[in-house]
Amino acid sequence: MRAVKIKKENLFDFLEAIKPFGDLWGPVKSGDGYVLEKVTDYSNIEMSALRTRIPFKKLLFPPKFTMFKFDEKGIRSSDEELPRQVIFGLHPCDLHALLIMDNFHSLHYVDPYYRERRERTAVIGLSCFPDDRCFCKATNTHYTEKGFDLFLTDLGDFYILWIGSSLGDDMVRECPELVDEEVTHDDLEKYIAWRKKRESNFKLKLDFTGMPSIMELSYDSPLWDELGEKCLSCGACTIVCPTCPCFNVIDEVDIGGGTGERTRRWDSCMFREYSMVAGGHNFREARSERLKLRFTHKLQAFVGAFGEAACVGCGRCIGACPVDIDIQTVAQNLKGEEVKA
Amino acid sequence: MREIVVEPLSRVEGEGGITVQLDGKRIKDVRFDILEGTRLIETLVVGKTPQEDVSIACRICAICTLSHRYAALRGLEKALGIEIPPKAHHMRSLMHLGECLESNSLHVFVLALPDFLGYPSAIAMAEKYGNEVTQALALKKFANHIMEVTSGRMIHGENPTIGGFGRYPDREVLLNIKKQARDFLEFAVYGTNLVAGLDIPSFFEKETVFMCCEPGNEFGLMGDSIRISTGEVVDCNDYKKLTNEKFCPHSAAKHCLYKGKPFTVGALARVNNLGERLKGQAGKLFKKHWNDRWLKNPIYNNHAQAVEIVWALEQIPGVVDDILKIKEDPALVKPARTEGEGVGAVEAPRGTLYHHYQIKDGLIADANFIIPTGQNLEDIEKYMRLAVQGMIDQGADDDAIRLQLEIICRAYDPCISCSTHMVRIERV
Amino acid sequence: MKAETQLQNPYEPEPMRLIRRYPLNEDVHFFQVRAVDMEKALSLNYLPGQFMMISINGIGEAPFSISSTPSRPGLLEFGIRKVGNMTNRIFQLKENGIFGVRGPYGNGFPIEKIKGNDLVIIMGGLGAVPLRSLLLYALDNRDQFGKIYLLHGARTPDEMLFRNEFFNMMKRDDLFCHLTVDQDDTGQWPFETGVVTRLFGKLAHIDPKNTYFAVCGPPVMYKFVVAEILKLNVPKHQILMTLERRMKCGVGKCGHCIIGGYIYTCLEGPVFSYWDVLHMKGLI
Amino acid sequence: MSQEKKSVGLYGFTGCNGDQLVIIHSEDQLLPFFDSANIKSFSLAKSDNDNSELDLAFVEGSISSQEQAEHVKAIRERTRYLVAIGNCACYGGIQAMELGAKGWDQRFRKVYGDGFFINRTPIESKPIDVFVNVDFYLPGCPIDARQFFYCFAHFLQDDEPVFPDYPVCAECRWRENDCLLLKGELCLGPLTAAGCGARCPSHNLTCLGCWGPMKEANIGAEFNLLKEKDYSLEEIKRRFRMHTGSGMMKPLKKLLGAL
Ligand SMILES: Cc1cc2nc3c(=O)[nH]c(=O)nc-3n(C[C@H](O)[C@H](O)[C@H](O)COP(=O)(O)OP(=O)(O)OC[C@H]3O[C@@H](n4cnc5c(N)ncnc54)[C@H](O)[C@@H]3O)c2cc1C
Ligand code: SF4
Ligand code: SF4
Ligand code: SF4
Repeated sequence: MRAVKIKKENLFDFLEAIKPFGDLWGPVKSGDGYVLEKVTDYSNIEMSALRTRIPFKKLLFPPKFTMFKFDEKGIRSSDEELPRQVIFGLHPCDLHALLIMDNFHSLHYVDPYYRERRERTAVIGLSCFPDDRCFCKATNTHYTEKGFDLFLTDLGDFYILWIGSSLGDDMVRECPELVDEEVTHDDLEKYIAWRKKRESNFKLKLDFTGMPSIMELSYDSPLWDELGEKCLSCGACTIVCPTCPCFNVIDEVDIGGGTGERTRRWDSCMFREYSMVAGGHNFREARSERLKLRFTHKLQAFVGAFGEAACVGCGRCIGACPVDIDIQTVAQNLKGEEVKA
Repeated sequence: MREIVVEPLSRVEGEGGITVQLDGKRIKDVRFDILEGTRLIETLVVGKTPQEDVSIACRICAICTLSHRYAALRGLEKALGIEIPPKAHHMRSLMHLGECLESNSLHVFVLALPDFLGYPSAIAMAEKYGNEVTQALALKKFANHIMEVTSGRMIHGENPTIGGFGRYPDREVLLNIKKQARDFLEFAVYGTNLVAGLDIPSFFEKETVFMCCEPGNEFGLMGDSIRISTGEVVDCNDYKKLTNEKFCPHSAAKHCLYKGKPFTVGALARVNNLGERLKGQAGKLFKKHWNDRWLKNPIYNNHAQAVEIVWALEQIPGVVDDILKIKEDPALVKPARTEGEGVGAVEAPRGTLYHHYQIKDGLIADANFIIPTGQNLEDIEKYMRLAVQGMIDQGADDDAIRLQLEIICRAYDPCISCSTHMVRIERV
Repeated sequence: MKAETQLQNPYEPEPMRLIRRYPLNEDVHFFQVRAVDMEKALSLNYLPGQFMMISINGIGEAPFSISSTPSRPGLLEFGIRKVGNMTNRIFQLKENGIFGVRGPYGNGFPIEKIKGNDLVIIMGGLGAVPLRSLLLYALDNRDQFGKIYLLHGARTPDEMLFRNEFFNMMKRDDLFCHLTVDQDDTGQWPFETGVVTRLFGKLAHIDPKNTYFAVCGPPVMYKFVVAEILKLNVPKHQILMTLERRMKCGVGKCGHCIIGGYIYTCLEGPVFSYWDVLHMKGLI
Repeated sequence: MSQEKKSVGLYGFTGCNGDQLVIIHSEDQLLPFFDSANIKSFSLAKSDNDNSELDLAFVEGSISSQEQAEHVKAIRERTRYLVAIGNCACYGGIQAMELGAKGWDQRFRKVYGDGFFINRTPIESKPIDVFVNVDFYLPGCPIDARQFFYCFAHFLQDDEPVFPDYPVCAECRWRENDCLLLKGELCLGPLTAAGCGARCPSHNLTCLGCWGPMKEANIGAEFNLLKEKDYSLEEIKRRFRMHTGSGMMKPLKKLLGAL
């Protein structure tokens, strides 16, 4: 990693200069929140946006896409060239989630659809200031040295521009005149002051220490049934979560029957059919079982498998569930703390 | 006694049939049966909020869904004291044009033209008239697209709602609509000339009365007063005077009379009453093809619809510009009051449609809908009777009579699901 | 297959030809298939207990256990029960027809660990399909295993899968083969009647330290069978069972087969030891 | 496909004809549609309709006269599969809205007076499964063209179509809309079967439930949530029964009975 500086007023020129690296996607305002959208007018980018409704995952495995087409003769892989893309504005929590996703999609088997898109993607991270839903400090995902090609830390009238990969370096070399190679001691002090200020600003204090043991002991807790009664099985919690990758595979046929395509779509462990097998037996018939799966996965099993939780503290699910079942309320409930919804 | 029955009447929207009873050469009865079941929609909306009403009332009919929605919105917004902002007004004009375009092109090219060219369906017609059918379907698709973009989906879109629109379409989408409208104009003109070239039988011709909304100084599809071919102009609040209803045991729709006489509404009424105001290509076509047989023969409704297609296509670019001129999307306008009464009149593709509401405590207290096909029923039966008489005199066989009656009936583009539920007896 | 060496898209099925099919009972049919590409057909390597994803364009994919043994390369065999859309369409396939298959997936039986030990195979119903692979493998490599027992239960004589094959095996002297049916309406059934646990009496002395058990059958069977095995003091990790879950990918991505929060049945199963089962909640 | 073409009929009973119209409006699919099967009857689109044996019948509309009831039974007798399309056929539609105390007779008289019909014996509107066995339900007001052709293509191959078993909310979230329920509006998204693509919420308008309830609709949870948000029982009931007749009301009544 290497650090340079870039003046704020140069940012748009910089984004213009790196156009050859692909379509620029950044957070833009939509209703009361933000969504990641393709931007051509850089002034639409919301630099202070915290979380987009759906995270970056939609650009690496879209909610629905064609795996391949088929006809009477057999299958045909898509020869369509995917566009190159630059995702701008990912915060440390999402960058951690991106690392989890990268790892997940190459573990045991490389997922070619993910890889295809990932290889065409450059990532520019952006520093942030927590609001009352952020708890990445609790999940220890509030900093990252990895997962980005470039990362911008906002220090007032300039950014520190961290170069995290050779691709990032290529981008900077497109426009050397826009960056300032010299980082001074003064800048370091500013950076440290900024960190202190940011860290003291986390309002949501969750403590996940020892969570796996608590989950283990709570396996038969009546809490799951109570939550199951309330849950609407809408899947919102999984849709917004940057570390939820589950999908379904559905064939679409044209009317004649001979031609069609195999499609992949987002699925959710909160849906009824998720664990159903032929003949109608459902391994997770009750909603409480599904909720248990989701939270065991995030807070216990993943830790067992990878040494870290699959929750990166982005706080998306905290705003998403209509009946307030989220990582915060569940963790607080299980630990016998006062639950704030 | 001989009975000629056509049931169900195909290629009309809804379930209907025709029955002719002959006693030798004498006609005993000619009936246009409305077989569609009853839905009692006017009673369903009572006790609902205005917004819920809009969602229910539009489901009276899938073809005229936007006209019903528009009439309901106008009636309800009058009752609630809502003035919609200009951008919403232009959007409503666009959606209304989309529906007129959709319905007219479906009727002229897909439902009626096969009759004149001697095919059972547009699909069967495609073999010889491939280009025409393809173009007609493309035009209809474009019209559907306008409806989808403005109302949220092709049928029963909820986007036009009390006080405006839930969401306004993107600029690129609108610009594309503008462009396509221009592109389709050539085919529309060709289509009008094609229809105008058809041989139209004249033996059942007879003068009648025409009614439509008075849109102001131009040709249009909406207004607060009604223009009658006799020269009168009547406020739409007095709609009951124009549409006296009577119950007929063979019909789930009630029949309407004006001063005791049958009358015609729809494209033919609009073009006959307001055609002089048409400009551009539509104006030229009107001048070229219109003659006083249009005042006597309902088959010319097809011609009038074709002219309207051209008119609608010519209107669209201007309306799109009007929408785009206003950058800010206005929020929905909230009701000024919770009580009131209002009549909304619009021109559905088939003719004048009235929605009359009374609102109390924010809920619908009473509703009355008068739909165009109900208003046309008496004239439909009148012309069928004339045609049967004429054909018996010529010694025509049952099949020929059957086809001729179907053609007349279909020319009115009757919308049966609409008509069934709407008309209500007023007993004094 | 290791991630680094993977070249091909693991989701694109390989065309296979249906060589032969016939009914095993009323709703389970036997399907013998071979990769259209002969070279691939011969090089396809797998372990007993692994499964493949069968793909029918227009309907989708579903996992099916391999019933043949890798010791007889070239042909793949499946036993498939007709239960829904996907299996309906598989049943419409004619001999010589082409369809898609990808795999093998899953862990399979830990053959290397079993080798040198005695092996008891307990199958019920459709469980015969995957365990037949293990059985045939062990018989083909007879010298590498100790005593081999087969306990097979079916509901009725008509429903018993691979009936003739197992009848013939009764004649072998290097295998203790015992068959039972829950109920015999024909009156012609020459062997045991009663549930499969009744056959435990047929087991001679079992040396618990050196015996592996492989179990597959309907969910209810496990409870009773495992209880019997535990009575013999067999270590829990030597009791192996193959489990079924919903699967959409077979390669540990789609999530449907997850158990216990992070175990993907398709990667770490479908063969689990009873120790795993106890350890991971929600397994059976 | 070498197999013989299947015989298909489309029928409309009481309703707005929107479902058949959705098919007619699918210009790009229309020619393959007529090409892939023998369309024996489709009275909205063509006139040479007959009453022959069918493999597949699509029935739109609710049953609102005794004659219609007889007709739908006759269709059932000569078809292998019968698919109910649209809410009227599946749930009775708006005309089967459960209005409680105000009886249907009274409402009928309010509209038609004491008039009688010579060609029909009207009855209160009911979904078709009250009269015949239905093999498959394709809900929507109106149906979605993609779902229809998906369903059609599957039946042509004797497969049962598999439809989403999750609520409109899922589609709504995929489209990254602001959640209206979270803002306090009375949205039926969590209860309603997906399939429409979350059209209304995508236009900032609440879901009205026009696809009918999804299999697992958690009526109780939504009901409690709406009560918490200060909606009255009257308001909630009004919304629940609007588009699917008994579809949403049956479970609600069960719940209220239990309360
Ligand atoms: C490891 C493994 C091995 C199996 N081996 C065999 C075998 O040897 N023989 C055999 O007959 N069956 C086997 N099965 C079960 C077989 O996969 C199901 O019977 C089959 O998926 C049924 O599909 P269907 O479409 O006909 O049934 P439907 O009931 O129509 O299925 C409905 C939907 O559920 C999905 N589905 C249902 N069950 C499963 C499942 N178990 N896994 C994935 N998706 C499912 C289907 O894809 C379909 O979309 C095995 C399952 C697993 C997990
Ligand atoms: S569980 Fe919630 S807070 Fe954690 S990563 Fe997922 S959405 Fe974010
Ligand atoms: S968002 Fe809430 S209601 Fe929806 S599935 Fe998740 S936990 Fe259940
Ligand atoms: S707006 Fe309605 S449909 Fe969308 S997520 Fe919220 S509750 Fe569900």
